[in-house]
Amino acid sequence: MNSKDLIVWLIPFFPLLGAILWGVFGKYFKNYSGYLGSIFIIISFILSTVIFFMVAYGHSFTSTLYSWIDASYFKVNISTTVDRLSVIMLVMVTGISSLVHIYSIGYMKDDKGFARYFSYLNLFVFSMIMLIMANNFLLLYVFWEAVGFCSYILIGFWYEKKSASNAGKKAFIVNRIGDFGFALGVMLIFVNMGTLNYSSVFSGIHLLPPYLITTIALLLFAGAIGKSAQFPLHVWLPDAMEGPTPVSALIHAATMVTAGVYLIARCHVIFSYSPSASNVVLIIGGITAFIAAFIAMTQFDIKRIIAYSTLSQLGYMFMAVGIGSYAAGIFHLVSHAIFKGLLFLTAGSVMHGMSGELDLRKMGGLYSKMKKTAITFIVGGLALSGIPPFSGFFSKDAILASLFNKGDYFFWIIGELVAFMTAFYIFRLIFNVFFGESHVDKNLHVHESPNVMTVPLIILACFAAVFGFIGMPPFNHSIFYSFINKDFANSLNFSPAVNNYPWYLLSTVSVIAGISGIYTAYVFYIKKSLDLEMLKKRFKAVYALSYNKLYIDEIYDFAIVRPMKNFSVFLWRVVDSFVIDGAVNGIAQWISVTSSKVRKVQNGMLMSYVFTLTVGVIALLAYYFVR
Amino acid sequence: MEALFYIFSIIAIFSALMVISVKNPLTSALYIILCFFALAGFYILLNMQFLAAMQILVYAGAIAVIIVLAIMLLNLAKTKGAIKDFHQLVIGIIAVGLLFLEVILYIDAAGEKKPTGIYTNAIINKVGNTQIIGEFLFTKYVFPFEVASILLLVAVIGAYIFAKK
Amino acid sequence: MSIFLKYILSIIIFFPLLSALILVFVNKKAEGLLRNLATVLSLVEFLLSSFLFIYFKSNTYEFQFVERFSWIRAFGASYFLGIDGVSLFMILLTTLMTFVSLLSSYKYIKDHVKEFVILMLVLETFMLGTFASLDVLLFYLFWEFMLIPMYFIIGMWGSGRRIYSAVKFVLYTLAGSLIMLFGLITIFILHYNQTGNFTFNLLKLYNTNIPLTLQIVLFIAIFLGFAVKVPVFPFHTWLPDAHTEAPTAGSVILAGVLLKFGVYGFFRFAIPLMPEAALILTPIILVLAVISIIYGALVSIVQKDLKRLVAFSSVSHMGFIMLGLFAMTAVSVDGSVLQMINHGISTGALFLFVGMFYERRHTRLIADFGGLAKKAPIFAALFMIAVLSSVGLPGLNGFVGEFLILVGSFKQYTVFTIFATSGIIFAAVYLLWMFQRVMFQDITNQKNEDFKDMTFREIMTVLPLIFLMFFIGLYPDVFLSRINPTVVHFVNIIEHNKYAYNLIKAKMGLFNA
Amino acid sequence: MNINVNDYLIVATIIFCIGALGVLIRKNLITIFLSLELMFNAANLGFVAVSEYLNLMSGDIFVIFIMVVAAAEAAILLGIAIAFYREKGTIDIDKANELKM
Amino acid sequence: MLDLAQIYNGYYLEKSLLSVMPEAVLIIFAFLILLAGLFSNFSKNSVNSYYLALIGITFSFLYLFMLSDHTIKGFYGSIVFDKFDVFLFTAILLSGFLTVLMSKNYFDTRNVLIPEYYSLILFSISAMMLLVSSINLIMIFLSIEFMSICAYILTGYLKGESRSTEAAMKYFVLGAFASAFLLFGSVLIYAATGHLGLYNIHNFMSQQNYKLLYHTYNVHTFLVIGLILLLVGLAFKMSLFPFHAWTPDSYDGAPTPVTNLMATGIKIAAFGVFIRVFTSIYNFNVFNFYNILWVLAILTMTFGNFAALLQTDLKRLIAYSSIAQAGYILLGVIAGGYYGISGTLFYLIAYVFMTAGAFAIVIMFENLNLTSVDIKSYSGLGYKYPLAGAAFSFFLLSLAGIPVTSGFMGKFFVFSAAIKSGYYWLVIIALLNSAVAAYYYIKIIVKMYMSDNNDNSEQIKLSNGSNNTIVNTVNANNMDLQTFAESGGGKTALTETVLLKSTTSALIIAVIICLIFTLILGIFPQPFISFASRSVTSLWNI
Repeated sequence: MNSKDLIVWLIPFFPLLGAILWGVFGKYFKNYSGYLGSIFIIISFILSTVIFFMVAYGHSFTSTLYSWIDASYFKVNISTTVDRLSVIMLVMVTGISSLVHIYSIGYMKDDKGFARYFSYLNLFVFSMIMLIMANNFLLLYVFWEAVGFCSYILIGFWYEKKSASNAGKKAFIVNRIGDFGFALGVMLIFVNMGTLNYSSVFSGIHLLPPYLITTIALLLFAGAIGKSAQFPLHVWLPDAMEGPTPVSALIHAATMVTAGVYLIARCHVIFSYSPSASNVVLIIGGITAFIAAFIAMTQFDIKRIIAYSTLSQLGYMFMAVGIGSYAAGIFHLVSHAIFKGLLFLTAGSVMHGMSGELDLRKMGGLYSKMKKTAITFIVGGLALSGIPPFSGFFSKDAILASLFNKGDYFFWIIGELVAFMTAFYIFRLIFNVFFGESHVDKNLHVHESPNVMTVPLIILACFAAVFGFIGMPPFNHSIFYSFINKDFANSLNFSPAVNNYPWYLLSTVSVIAGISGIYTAYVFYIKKSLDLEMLKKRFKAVYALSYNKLYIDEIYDFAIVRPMKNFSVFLWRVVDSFVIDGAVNGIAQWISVTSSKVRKVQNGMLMSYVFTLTVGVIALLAYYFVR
Repeated sequence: MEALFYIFSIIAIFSALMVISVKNPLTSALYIILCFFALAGFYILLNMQFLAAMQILVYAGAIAVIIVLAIMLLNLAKTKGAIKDFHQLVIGIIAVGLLFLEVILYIDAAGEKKPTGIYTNAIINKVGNTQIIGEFLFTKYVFPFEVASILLLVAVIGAYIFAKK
Repeated sequence: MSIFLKYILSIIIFFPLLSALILVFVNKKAEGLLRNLATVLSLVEFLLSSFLFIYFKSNTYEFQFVERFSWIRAFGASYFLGIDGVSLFMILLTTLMTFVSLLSSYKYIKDHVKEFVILMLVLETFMLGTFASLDVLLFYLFWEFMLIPMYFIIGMWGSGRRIYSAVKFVLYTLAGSLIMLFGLITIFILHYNQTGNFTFNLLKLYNTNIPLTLQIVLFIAIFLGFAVKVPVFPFHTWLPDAHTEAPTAGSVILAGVLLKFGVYGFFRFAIPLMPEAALILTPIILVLAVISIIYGALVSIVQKDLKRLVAFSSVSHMGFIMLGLFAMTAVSVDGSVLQMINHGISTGALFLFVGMFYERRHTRLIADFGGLAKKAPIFAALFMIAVLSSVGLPGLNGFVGEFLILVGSFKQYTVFTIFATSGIIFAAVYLLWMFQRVMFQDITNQKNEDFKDMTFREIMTVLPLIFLMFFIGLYPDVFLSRINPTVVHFVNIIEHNKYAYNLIKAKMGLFNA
Repeated sequence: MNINVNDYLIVATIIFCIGALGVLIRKNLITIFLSLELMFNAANLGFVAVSEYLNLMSGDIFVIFIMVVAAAEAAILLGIAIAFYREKGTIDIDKANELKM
Repeated sequence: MLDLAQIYNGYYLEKSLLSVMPEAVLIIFAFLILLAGLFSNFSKNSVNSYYLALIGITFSFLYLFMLSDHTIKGFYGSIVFDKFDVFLFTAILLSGFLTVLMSKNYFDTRNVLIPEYYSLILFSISAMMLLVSSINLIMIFLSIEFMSICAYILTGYLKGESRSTEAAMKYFVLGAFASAFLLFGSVLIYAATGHLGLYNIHNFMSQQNYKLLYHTYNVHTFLVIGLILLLVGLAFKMSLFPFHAWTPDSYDGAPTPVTNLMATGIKIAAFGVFIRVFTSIYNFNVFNFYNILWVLAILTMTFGNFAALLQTDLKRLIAYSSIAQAGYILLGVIAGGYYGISGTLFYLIAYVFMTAGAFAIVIMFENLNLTSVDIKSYSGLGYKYPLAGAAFSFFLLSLAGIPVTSGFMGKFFVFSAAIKSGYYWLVIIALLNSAVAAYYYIKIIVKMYMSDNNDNSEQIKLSNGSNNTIVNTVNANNMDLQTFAESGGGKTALTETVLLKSTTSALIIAVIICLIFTLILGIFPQPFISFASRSVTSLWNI
């Protein structure tokens, strides 16, 4: 094992070590687990940075730990490949994780399950790192599920709350539905390619018939839908906000949910051979972006609003990768990770200050009380709204530009529309929380969070402010794109956001959309020059639709969950107990009834015995004569 | 000869029917002695005088007397209602009728004497059937004979055990 | 040492019986001594069996540690033992599970301790014998007698409708076994008719030529015997009852070892003896397997009793194993065998936990629990690992087996595999839902307030299993490398017969579509 | 008309069947025994007739043994009847129905 | 004329005597017992006669083994001593030996023993042996009657117990009725063939020219009717289905040791003679007897099992189960051939041990309760008497045909023989039957081990309430036991030691013998199979 391999394996090792230590010996570590855990992750982050530069100035490389499964012709190794795509992800994941860890020390300070929390969190980081570094589909699948599991335990971290444990379970199961497709996709790859290694699969995929490629791509995408909470499997993500807020920031905004985008970027070869599958990705992305934004506009729970926003932004990313603009998708992924992480953490900070209050109707005017939080929040909000020069502007604009460029005007329009709605709902949130009159409970002592929480916020805010410049237009020549595009160069319909249209015109449209969104929010919530209630009444149906999240949960409950339960009860009560068991018991019953009849032959009367005997003789003789 | 055969047949069958139909067991016992006599007649017809004598001695003399003794001993002569109810009778007659038909139907071919053995009437009469039977009993059938003797002994023990209070 | 190795199988098989004999002479009142002695002896047995693992040559499919003595000349039956990669692990599983279940019953079994430990050890002998026999008659002898100790264990220490369950268990499996006996005898006679020799040597019986129609009839007969044991869908009805009412140790042994006999029987007997019939009937069996998977899972969802839930989940899991076996590719069969081990470990562990619930609260109704994680964190953590192993979470054992089964079956039986794969969703549904209702949420029932966490002994009971869950999940190669040669050989036999089967198929015009 | 063995066998069969009928319809133990004796005697008749017609002796010897057995059985019957009567006060076999099912 | 020179040849007679030595020894000892009864006082005598009986059986064994290599046809074709006999004699003597062992305790407890009992047992054993070695219809009839008369007496042996007398009466009437059929069948066979010796009949039929007699009378019909009626007579003793009616009642009413003798010894003898007759006469294609037997076997085992299913009286249950077992045994006979007959023989000897073992335990418990043999009274017994309970379970499992026991090996042997002869369906039905049968055997085990053992009080009430004469006749020794049981109330008053005290070592020895042999026959049956196979070889030389 050379030093490169060692570094590569040390990156996941530290979080794993942390997970085991806090998990098994948490009692003894108690308070140290937070600091030590953060240090472990920071070490991983440093190592990731080292690897980043090694790859940036060298080559991608593969490193194998041991042979995992070797069942006749099915062979899978535990091995990693580090290339440009993965190092970006690595640095991003470990970086944000470090900040979230540090933040969590403050946020979770008084929680009983402090060590347990860090154990879970470290485990998650480990799984996420491995997911990114895996060099074959099975390993990817393994850690795909593993992050899902971590998400499950973290969402249900406060398991005493029924809603939390429900949400965790829901997340896991919905993810499993996606994974079901993913698993089938992996199997389909294996049975057709005979291998699961990325390099072999990607180099040989074009030999398969197109319909198979499309099937594989769609099945993989099913996994992505589940993990990245795209329509129609998006229902778990809003509920996942039951978990601790740093978890939401890390898992449900920055890292895990973007794994779907990562997957498609990783499998861009497969998708590039299947235009129809790519189209499906695009459409799903568009739908999700739109409906999530639509729902977010009327919600009152600040975390949920941000969660829907995450959905919506993920929709953007999928639109990007759907049209083959992988670089743009990844760029948005990273910048989104930063500002959305920031938004969640600030929301957490608000909660922290408000003793866990989440309803924005009970807030207002907090700006004066928690300045650091408010400013960082607004930075995040601006980034989300795509206001230059914040990072969101550059990344979102790259996507919109490539949509326009590709000729998908319909989706471009949706994109712009969503940009407007995004700006509206996030500033609706900001105005309601930080400005305007206060609806805060008088007894509540609102306070700014401790430094251990605000420092990560500030760091993130800085990044959110300046990160975009590495992907500045003209896109192809920016640092980020020239770095990443080397990995995507061999994909078929590679469509970097080329500027054969003046980019600043398009950007202007987006900026206008963003600003008008902010203005609308301002009009509604600060100036109050429009009567909200009247609007609500006029568009009652639309409002109800948005408010009730398009009734999707209800539809699922009605169309899937309940029929399944009823069917299960039917199977148990009717098929199992009545038919099958009944048949068995029925036979026993029949035998016993027959037995009680047969016994009567032996009635104790000698006469009838003689008679029986005689009848026997007659029967035997009769057989001879009748024969 | 033929006439005797028919006479004996009629007596035997009639007395047999009486045995099973009269109410009083004592009467039954008397009828069965009559039947035994008829059978003894058959044996004489069949040139087996020794057996005929045995029939009278053993059956009519010993067995029937034992039965009569039993009836007297138990004071059973008064026992009434010997035949079971009508259904039983009908069922029994049907069953036995079937049995009878099944056996009898195929004893139909008119046969004639087709001897396979050496003990013709002439020889038997020459040696005397008692002597021949005696010789057989103590030579070829000596073992069954011994067994039969033990059997009788056992029967005696049995009767003793049962009858003992 | 060489003598020891030469007769190691016999030693392993009969050591528990010997232990039981020793225990017969221990005073009935000395319950502690009985328990400790039995547990230690079963541990020794496990260590003995680990010699098999150590000295097992992993690169051959040939039977190893073969012992052969003439037994009943009249039937050509011999005392013929030998193991290959599959039986090796079944034996190890048996010795381990017996040890674990003895260790688990310190508290659960309160009366008639002596009878209990003796029965357990006797049962172990017969289970081991079944796995190691290469003689059909010997196999059947071990196979059927196994029912009896199990029957006593369910009937004497069970709960609720224990007698009903015990009797149902015995009669049901007995009926299946007897029909199977018919099949085995017929093959034995056919072999005699063909060669003029009576023999029960399995390896010789493999060469029997059975006419196709008869083969199908016999296969169905033998199928019934094994399918009841597995159990495959319509023959499963004994299982929930038996599992539910049995004492913990009984459930552990039932789930951990006894269910494996069905699959093992197919692997060792039914399929190699009648490959053509097996191939012809494969679609039907696969349908049943898939129904088992989904049916078991769906019914599990709505169970109210913990044990019954786990029992039905067994039906589902065993469906996977059947699917893998009858897909008959090297990978899927590898997966099946591995999954047999996995299922033994995971479901065994689940039953252990359910037993601990029962010991603490004397109820198994899910509704009676809730919020236990707060009171018993170690319990919750270990239980969760077991649950996840059963769910098939990657990194734990269940995943490897299930995935191998699915990936192996995928190509040939795509539709079946897709349906089967959906089983992994349901597994998550019913197990996690159960876990949530038991461990999470708030404590609603006051009785749960003083719910005790696991004791040291209890942790020791499940620890080997938990360790194995991780070990197999992370490094299954130790197992697969030993299983694989055997499985490849098995598949080659079938492949060889596929040719014959195709010829027959062409001739008969079967499955023209 | 010549009398041959068939005629004797027919008579024997008739007596045999009458005996069987007696066992079937009577409930007095003594009468039943008498019916049984009839059946035995029917066999005797058959043996003697067949012996005579085939010029054999073994049938005749058989008859002697049957007589011995009949005598023995009579003795046993006597004992049983007495014991039975002692317990039930009757020899009606219908009263013997303690053992059933 | 007679060949007197041959008859008076001393050597011939001596050889003839040799052929019946085992029986002769038994009969001599039976006489000795009777004589001993004359010259000694009552109470001692029962002990003496008990030992005399055991010694007699042992001597008989010795003679048997001394003669075991010989094949002697004695007394002009009345009797034969061959390897087939050796096997069945062994089985019968074992059955008798076990019966004697069981008897002592049983009758001691009831205090009703008179010395003739053991002599009757010896007589009946010798009668069974004679029956097996008979090769002549006269001898068959005589031995059957000899055996039956002994059995009638033994059945009605429990004086003052109406059940016993009733059983004897029923057995007597039915037995005589069946014998009449047997006799009439013999007449018809005699009429058809002109022979009474099995060997002669066999020759006659195998000449294929018996149609020569056709113009005399319808030989074929005579033969078939005769054979059917003969079959009825034998089937009665084997207790095949429509001729089974005596079995449950007389088993139930008889003293339990006698029941054991009837269930084992008589059954062996009946099957022995049936095999002899069947292999010599029936396997000619005069008529498809296999079809009849086929149906009889199915009816017998099905009836036996179904009737036993809801039975609560243990003795009756075993009686019905023995009917079912007869069905299985018949399967071996139907399968026929070398393999089938050796299977049958093996099954028979296995059957002796498991049935005798079961009865020995029944006697043990019966002595204890002095009441009924109702299954209800067995609840919880498995815990109170672990060893006895375990042994009983083992015998029941053997009867059910669970492996490791002789019952399994026997069934396996018989069934494989039947499959070999192509009776697939028959075997399947038999297998399903044994699955049904398992239920009622298991039911007893359930009662012993799995039901609450708190209904002890009820049990004792039962024993007090019944106006059973036995209860009144218990001797002082057993009164202790009785009061002990009463004082115990609902608790576990009776311990294993009490059971042992109330049981003579003889009973325990019987159980142990049965246990060992059941196990050996189940695990290492080879010597017994060889024994059975060797004995079959002599069968074709009748």
